[in-house]
Amino acid sequence: MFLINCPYCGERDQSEFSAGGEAHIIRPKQPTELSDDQWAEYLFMRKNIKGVQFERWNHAHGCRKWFNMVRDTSNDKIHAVYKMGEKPPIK
Amino acid sequence: MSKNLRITNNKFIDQTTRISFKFDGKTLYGFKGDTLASALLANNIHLVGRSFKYHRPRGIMTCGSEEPNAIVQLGNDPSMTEPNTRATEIELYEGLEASSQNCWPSVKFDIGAVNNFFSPLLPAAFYYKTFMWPANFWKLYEYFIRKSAGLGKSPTEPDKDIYDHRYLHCDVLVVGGGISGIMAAKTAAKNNFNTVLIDDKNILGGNTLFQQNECFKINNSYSNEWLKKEISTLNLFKNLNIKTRTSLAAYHSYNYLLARENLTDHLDFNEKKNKIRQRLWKIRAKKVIIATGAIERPLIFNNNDRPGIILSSSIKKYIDYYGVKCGQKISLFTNNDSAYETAISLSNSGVKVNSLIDIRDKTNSLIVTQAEKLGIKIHWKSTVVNTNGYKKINSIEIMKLSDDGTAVVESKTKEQCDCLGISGGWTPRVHLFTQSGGKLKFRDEDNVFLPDKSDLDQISIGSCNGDFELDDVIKNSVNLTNKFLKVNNNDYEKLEIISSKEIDKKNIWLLPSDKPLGKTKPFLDFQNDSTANDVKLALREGFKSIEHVKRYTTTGMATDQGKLSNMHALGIIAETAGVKMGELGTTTFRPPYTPLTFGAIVGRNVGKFFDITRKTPIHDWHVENKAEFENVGQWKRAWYYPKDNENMYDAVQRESKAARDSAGILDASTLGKIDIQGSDASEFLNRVYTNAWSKLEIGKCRYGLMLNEDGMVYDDGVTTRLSENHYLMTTTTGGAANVLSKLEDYLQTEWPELDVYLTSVTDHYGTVSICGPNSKKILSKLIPDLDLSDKKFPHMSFKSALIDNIKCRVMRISFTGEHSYEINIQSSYAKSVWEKCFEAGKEFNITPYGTETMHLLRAEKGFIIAGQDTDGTMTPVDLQMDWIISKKKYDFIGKRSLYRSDTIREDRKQLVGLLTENPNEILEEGAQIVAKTNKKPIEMLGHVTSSYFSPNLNKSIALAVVKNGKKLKGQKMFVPMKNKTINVTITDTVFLDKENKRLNA
Amino acid sequence: MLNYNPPINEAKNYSELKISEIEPITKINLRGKNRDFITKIGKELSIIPPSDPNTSSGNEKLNILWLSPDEWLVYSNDKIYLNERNALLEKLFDEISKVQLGSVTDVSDHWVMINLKGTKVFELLSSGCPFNFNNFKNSKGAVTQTLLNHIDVIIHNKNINDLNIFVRRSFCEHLWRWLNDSARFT
Amino acid sequence: MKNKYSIFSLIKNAFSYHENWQRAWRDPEPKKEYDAIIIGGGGHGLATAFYLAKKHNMTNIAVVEKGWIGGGNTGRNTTIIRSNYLWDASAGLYDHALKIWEGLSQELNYNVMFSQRGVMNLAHNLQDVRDLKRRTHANRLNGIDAVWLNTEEVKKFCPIINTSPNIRYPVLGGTLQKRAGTARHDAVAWGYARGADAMGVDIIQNCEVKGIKRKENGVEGIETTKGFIKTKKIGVVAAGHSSVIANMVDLKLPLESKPLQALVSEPVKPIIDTVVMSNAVHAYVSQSDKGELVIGAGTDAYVSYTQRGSHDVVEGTLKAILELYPIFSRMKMLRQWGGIVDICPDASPIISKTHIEGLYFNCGWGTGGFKATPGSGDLFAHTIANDEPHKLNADFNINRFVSGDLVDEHGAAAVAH
Repeated sequence: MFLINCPYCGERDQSEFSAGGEAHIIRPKQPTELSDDQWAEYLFMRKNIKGVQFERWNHAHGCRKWFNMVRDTSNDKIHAVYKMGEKPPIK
Repeated sequence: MSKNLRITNNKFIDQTTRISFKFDGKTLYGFKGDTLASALLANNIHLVGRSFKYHRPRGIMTCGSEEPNAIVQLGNDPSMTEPNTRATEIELYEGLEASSQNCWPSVKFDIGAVNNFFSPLLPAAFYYKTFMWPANFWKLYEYFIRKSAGLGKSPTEPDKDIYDHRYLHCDVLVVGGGISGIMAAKTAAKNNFNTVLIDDKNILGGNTLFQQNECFKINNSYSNEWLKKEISTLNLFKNLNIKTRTSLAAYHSYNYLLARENLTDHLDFNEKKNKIRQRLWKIRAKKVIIATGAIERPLIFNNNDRPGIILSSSIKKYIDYYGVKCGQKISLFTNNDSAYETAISLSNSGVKVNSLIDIRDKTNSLIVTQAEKLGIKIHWKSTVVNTNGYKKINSIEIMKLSDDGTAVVESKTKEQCDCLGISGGWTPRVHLFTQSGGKLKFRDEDNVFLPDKSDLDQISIGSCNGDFELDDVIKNSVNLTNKFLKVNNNDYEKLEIISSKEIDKKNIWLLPSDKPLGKTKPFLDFQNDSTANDVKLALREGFKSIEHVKRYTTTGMATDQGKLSNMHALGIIAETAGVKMGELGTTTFRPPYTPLTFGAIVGRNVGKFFDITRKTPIHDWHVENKAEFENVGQWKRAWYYPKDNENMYDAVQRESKAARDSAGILDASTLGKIDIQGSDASEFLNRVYTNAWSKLEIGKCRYGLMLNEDGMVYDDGVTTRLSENHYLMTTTTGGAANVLSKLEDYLQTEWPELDVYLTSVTDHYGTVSICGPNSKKILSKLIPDLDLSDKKFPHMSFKSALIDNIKCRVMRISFTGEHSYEINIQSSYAKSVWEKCFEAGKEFNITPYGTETMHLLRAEKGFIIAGQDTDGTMTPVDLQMDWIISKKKYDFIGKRSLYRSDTIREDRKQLVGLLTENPNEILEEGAQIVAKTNKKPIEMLGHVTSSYFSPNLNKSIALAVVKNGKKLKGQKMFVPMKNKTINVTITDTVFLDKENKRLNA
Repeated sequence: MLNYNPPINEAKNYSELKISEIEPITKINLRGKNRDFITKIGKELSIIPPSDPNTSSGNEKLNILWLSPDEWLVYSNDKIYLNERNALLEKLFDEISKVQLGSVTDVSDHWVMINLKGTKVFELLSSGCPFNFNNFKNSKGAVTQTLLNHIDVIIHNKNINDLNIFVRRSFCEHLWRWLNDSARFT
Repeated sequence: MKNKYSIFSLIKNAFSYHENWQRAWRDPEPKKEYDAIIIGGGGHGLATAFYLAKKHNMTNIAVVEKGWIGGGNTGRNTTIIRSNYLWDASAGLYDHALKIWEGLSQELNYNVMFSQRGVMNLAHNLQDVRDLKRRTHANRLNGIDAVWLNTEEVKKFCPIINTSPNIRYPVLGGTLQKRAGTARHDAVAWGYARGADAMGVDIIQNCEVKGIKRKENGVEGIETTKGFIKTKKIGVVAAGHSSVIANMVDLKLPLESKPLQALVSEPVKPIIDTVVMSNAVHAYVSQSDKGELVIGAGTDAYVSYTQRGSHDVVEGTLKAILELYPIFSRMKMLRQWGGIVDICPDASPIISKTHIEGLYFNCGWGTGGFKATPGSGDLFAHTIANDEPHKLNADFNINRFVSGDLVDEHGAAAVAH
């Protein structure tokens, strides 16, 4: 069970959160302009990184805010959390 | 109790309180403070079980959680019996009943022992190589294999005990209450850390607790006396929480640990009642100090598994702590100094030590000299090559070792004994450390794996960190703890410590024998009966990885999870394969450290607390009126209201008819309700629904379909425009939470520019839905001053109203096709409003109906239920709801997906109506639909999603999805059932009132 | 007259622990982002909504609990009569929602308030709540949203060993039964 | 030629104290070049190699494995085998596998202990009933032996299930596939390895793939910890690590790798003689021939390659187990572990060519790949050998995520209304 530092509420047990997958996949502003391939890329294709990944989490049972997390998927170590719209603190 | 096996000058157990217990049906006696194992040994009972594969007689081998053999069935009540409990951990209580496992008819005469005779045919993994002929006989072979598998017996009735959970947050968690753990806990507590110290035994102190030996002294006292004083100071600290009988089960990442506290297992039956049996502590510690000690290793030689062969340190504990002699003529076999402590303890208690067989060359450490002084005979550079005695050891055979230790030389001598203590050195308990993700390093000089690197805030101290001698334990534990906690506790700085130092170290993983290996049985895993031969066979057959060998031979996979066997298996693999042990690595230690009761993991979340039950504010009325309930997600919804022994079918027919003929009333409180405010509310709805919202007039309602980004229907519901920038959205019952969370997601992440706020009001409102031609009259009785004319209050509109001065919102919307109203009122008044409606409707025979009737009524109208008529593969077009997709809107969730090459296909599965040729034949929901029945394989075109007998149309109706269904209207199809084929015709989805006349009736 | 049906309407006493459902009080959900919103609320309620996470503000009449950076729960200490509540709601709605400063929603019956009192309250909570109460315990006015026996709750540390727990109405009977079951072993 | 395993070989070897058993497979160094290389020495990869050699005469091939064969999900799953899938494409695929299972011990001369003890799927709400009945009807028409059981029949088939109507989610019925069952997971990997090795396939363990060398539109070979190995055809069967390999050639797959946990109890005498699965009350259980209850838990929602998951998942699963089998409360968890499963959005696998010539992927099996092992190997071998899919795996191509023509076994599961 992770101990997650919600950028708003502070450290909380993982059970209060829900995971939302890879971060920084921006919904295309003009979906109709995209080819089926490009749309599939947005919809389904994922890097699924083994290593440092940027991902979305929601403090679902707390403040209900979505935020981003930098986590190493090879050891589950959380390197940073940051608010939506903020730049990642780590490259 | 054999008097001569108990010494009386023992201070740890209460020899004044005699306890009676039963083993294998025989009444025996022990004392308060005994374990089942110590009491059995005191009764001269060694043989307690049979091994897994060969059914060899097995005895008590240890005194703790690493016990592989003394595994017994506890109790025989079908609900309270417990299989596979370790006799070495069971605290004796009055009336305890235990029995041997895996033997028939008895542990003394076990038919299964014939396997031992056939053992040459049963090498490791023999089962992969046989039982293949004839091919269909595996079922039969397996029947017999299964019968012989397993150890104890599962209970057959539900458990009556209660289990519980507790969360615990602390600064420092110390695991293990031996000497190093106690010093660490005291240091932490003294420095104001909120500290928890846990130990699996019923008393703190570990092995030092009974260490009364001249060779181990602190400040001129025996180490146990010094430690006792330390322990007595612990209760001074209010910030130190001590938990005994608490076993650390799992150490997960982020310093999340699970510990099982045993609260009643040691109590007698009367005291156990109505108490929590076990409590699982879910601990979140800022810092963790592991002080779990070490496990003594056995030695691997021919027939090293007979009852009476016991770990040397356990013999010491039995004599020093329990006052029990494991034998009258004890021999000891060792490769290190610790067996000498046992020899001295035995000698001091008046037990004859035949001799001590030491594989090392003569050594003269303090403790060895001490033992020699006591006149104990020592065979240096010797090994035991065989043991004799079937149900209990009666003699051993000793030979000299060659200089390189690979062979035995000279003549064999036989020595009578009734117990053999074995000591193969020590293995640090690094299990928790590795569970937490820590990496190990290997120390060559004494062949131990030690904690190395960890990402977590933790340390290991004491013998689990590889310090085996008293002075090292104290010095290093203190230093490590101080450094770890960033404190400077100098309490232990000036201790004068006497500690015997081991001078010589020697280890032989597989001791040589005078017989060829194939003729010997040197056991590694005592419970699973795997031998060194098995490991070597695996290597010969090409299984190289330690994990392969483990799985091929099952070494380390028994209920002790290899606590005694893993190191030797690794050693033998390394030796045989010619690789260094440090490079070989270990198998993964998986949680739990010792087997953990399912009940404890689940806690009180059983029975009525298995899952949350959600109830509507009108629930009690449904109960009072004998409703049957349907589970919808976590909600309890009234399903139907049987009258006078009606079955569901009859009740639903009656309810459905009443709703159309006069009036029906439904509790719709479970629908999700989301309050939407903000200047961009309309734009927001445009983006989340497929249809357009900007032009919806204030006071009007509109039905909306919500898609996933993949274009498939996700949810639906009616949304009402309450004012310019204020909407009330309804969702399906099951979709409510997901919809809100999805909408919040879009608002927060994709559209932060939108000025929109969402607030769930699902529970604030109770929703009473009345429908039928008389619903208007009923409502007018309830709210006389509300103008219900079609002009003032048309279909798909809403009004604020007062019922008895309480504000409510009335929507004129319909899911049944009838003239219908939904009254939303704050929950505390919902039941009262329901009752008022019921009262007002009495003259119209208002009939309460449940979800089943609601489903029937809407099916008559061809309205879909998301989740029943859709399954995550249906687009709005598939549902023949093209009209709801706005062509003007640039974008909405899922729009782009509707234009992919597969989603624009015209022959997708589409929602249609179905009528059976025989109007009385009701199709089964889920039944498949085909066009031809003769061609094989039969192509399935779709399936029935909803099906009912419509009392209002007096015929069976169904909704279905059918490939290219839109174009197949009027076509005949078949529904092939198991025993018959039903003829059907594809129709329009609307069966009743296609002109929607009833809405305004 | 319509009957008022409280969901629990009960109080239970245990040794050093009292669990009770509190009579109908007013609860209002507020959402808004900008400074004007905060100022307006402050003006209307004479209490400034707290901007620090996990805290509350209040006076003898009302409390405002922080729920998220743009969301607060207002609740009254005592029963407020319906007319008064409606007036308050209307006023807030007009001053906030209508002028697009944020949202104002009546959630009086969405949430049920259960009061826990006694020295054993935190022991009770620890049997089903992963939240770390070590600091919370000693900070009067602290607020947390977390899970209690898998149910979403808002917990307000009203006073020493005196907590108000808010739970959604449809869950409250289940939670109530669980709290009382837990109390047996606390 | 490999010596045949049988009771006679056991007796013969007993006389020489089992000193003379042959190696089950060689331990070769990689050759410079192979006709094809399979990345991933799990059951699927080894089966692919076996069928490439056996049915397509491709014997100059290698299986490269990062660790030890069968050490990934093959050795970590709960060994359930069934074919009662809803959609025609899935039913075709899994029943193809089931048919191979039925003769696999003989085909491999290795007892994989395929035990057709039946798999029962329980329904706990009305939508479950609809969905399971729908599946049963489809199965019947597809020639798959699944039947619907009412609650009494469920109880009769597995008496220890709590079928009381008073539990939170009562059992409303279930489906039973009698041909379904379990097999010994390790034996599957070892049997295929032994069989493939006998035909000349090189099984190279402790050999991690570090890169894929490209050549125009195709591939030239793989960079490994044991050096560069040349080949024109690469079949990737890396399960949870599929994306790691795909990322080497900048290929994105519709996969997320998540921890899936399982656990066993201590061994007890036979108490449950079938496999019971429940989706709504999430738990599935069987009992191994050793006596351990084998219990499958769920996946966590986040990507992780750590082979560990959250305790909450295990707790939730055991909670469900005790709801359905309250007699197990005093049983003890002996061991728990995790695997990494690669999950496709439609919960169906990918057995497919890619836009890169000579590069094939077999992945996305999610939580249910073990049951497909023989079929997956056979069809993937066909795809690699012929550079085009077999008709049974044609629907499981990567392009379905572009066109939208998913094989949605996910959506086919119940969505509460």
